[in-house]
Amino acid sequence: MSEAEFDVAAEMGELANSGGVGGIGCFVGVVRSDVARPISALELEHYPGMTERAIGRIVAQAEARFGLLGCTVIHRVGRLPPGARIVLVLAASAHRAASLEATAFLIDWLKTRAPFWKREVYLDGEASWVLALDEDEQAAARWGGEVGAGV
Amino acid sequence: MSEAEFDVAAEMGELANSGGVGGIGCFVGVVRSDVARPISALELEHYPGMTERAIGRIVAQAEARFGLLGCTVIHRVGRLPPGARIVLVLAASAHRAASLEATAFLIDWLKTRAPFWKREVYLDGEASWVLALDEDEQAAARWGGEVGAGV
Amino acid sequence: MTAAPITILYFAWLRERTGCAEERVALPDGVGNVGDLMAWLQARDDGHRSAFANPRLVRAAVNQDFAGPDTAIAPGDEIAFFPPVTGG
Amino acid sequence: MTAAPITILYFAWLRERTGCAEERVALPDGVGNVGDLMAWLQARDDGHRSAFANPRLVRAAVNQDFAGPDTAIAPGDEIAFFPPVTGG
Repeated sequence: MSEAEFDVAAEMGELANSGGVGGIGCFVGVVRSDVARPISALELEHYPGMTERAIGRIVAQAEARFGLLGCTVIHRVGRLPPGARIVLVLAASAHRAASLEATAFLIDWLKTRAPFWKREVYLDGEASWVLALDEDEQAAARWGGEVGAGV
Repeated sequence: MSEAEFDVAAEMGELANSGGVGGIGCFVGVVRSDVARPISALELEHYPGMTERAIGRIVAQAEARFGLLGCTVIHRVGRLPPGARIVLVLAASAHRAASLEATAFLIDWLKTRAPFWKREVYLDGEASWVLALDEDEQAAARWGGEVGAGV
Repeated sequence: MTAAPITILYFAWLRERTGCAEERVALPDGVGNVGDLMAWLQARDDGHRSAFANPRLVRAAVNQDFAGPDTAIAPGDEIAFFPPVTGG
Repeated sequence: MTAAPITILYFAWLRERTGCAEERVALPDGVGNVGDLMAWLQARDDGHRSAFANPRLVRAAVNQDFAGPDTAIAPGDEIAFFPPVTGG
């Protein structure tokens, strides 16, 4: 968790220096502004304490499942303008397939199993909480395992 | 094609500034040194002219197939030490699934449909051409379409 | 000796509707799990009633692990209520 | 008037075995496609014979497009021979 911008190249360089790395998969999430209703900012709220626990667990699961040689997850919080980078996922492994699958796994799980909430602030000053998408739940479900339970 | 190192952050920044981008998928290939037989360098040969054509075609197919908002492929040639980055693939789209699938597609096709050849130079001075892997051909085949024909 | 209170946290629009980010209360009599607590909270005031009006939209955690309505709660626990997560 | 020659390129270990990166020859009589050309090249010298000894390991391109043994060739064409690619 960080309010500050992250340095993709530096984070990647650290992973590349682990011995045996043949490929690094990466995903960067960007604050998207809808043409139909442009936003002035995206606000990201999280649950301090639980966030770190949840991300730690997701990272450990990815490392075990995909035999990763290294893995980095950085998620920003606070107020971000359109075009800003929200989240960075890096997964290093000996071979490309594992690194790219682990990247997809990590971002799918972050979207559905880490306690973050997005709020869009529109140009006219109105704001609304972003709704969770069924498709995100389905994307996460393809990896199996338990899903964040409803009450 | 380039003999020079590439700047992941700068390339990513350019793509993030395209309007409507919500996610950027990325893969970086790294020169891997086998513990059992360490290398001093990897040499990359290519077919000038055909390489550019092949990559241009692969990029155009990825853009059409995954509705990308932008896409970058940089492949280094020449002599590279262990740990050096060989190839960069970036795919930007409105949503993460397309960006990550396009990244996998691009690297699978680069591995099997672009005229590059790797030669490993070992610490003892011996060298050998890297053999193409059936699993790379299978990875590329899952995207359908024609395969580089044998003679 | 009094039992330790429970801590209740609210995030996103649950925080907005209850008008509260965090509250501490003694574990009410008859409240043994998350579902019981939600029923009890709903009856507190208009803000809480509005927050829990549609329980299908509410997720919970007990001591920072995702929890369901049957998850038991005890004095000293930290219980959080929030909408489905939307990070990444 | 003489017909334009064909250009033949060799990469990786085909270049090493033939001892040649690029050669220009007049399109030989009776050579109409890639397979014909490979058979003709094999008979040239030991280096070419060794390069084409196992045709299953050889890939080809005509005018910078991947080609099979039945791909036609004509004067002026650029034909390349190489092992299966190993980039990425």
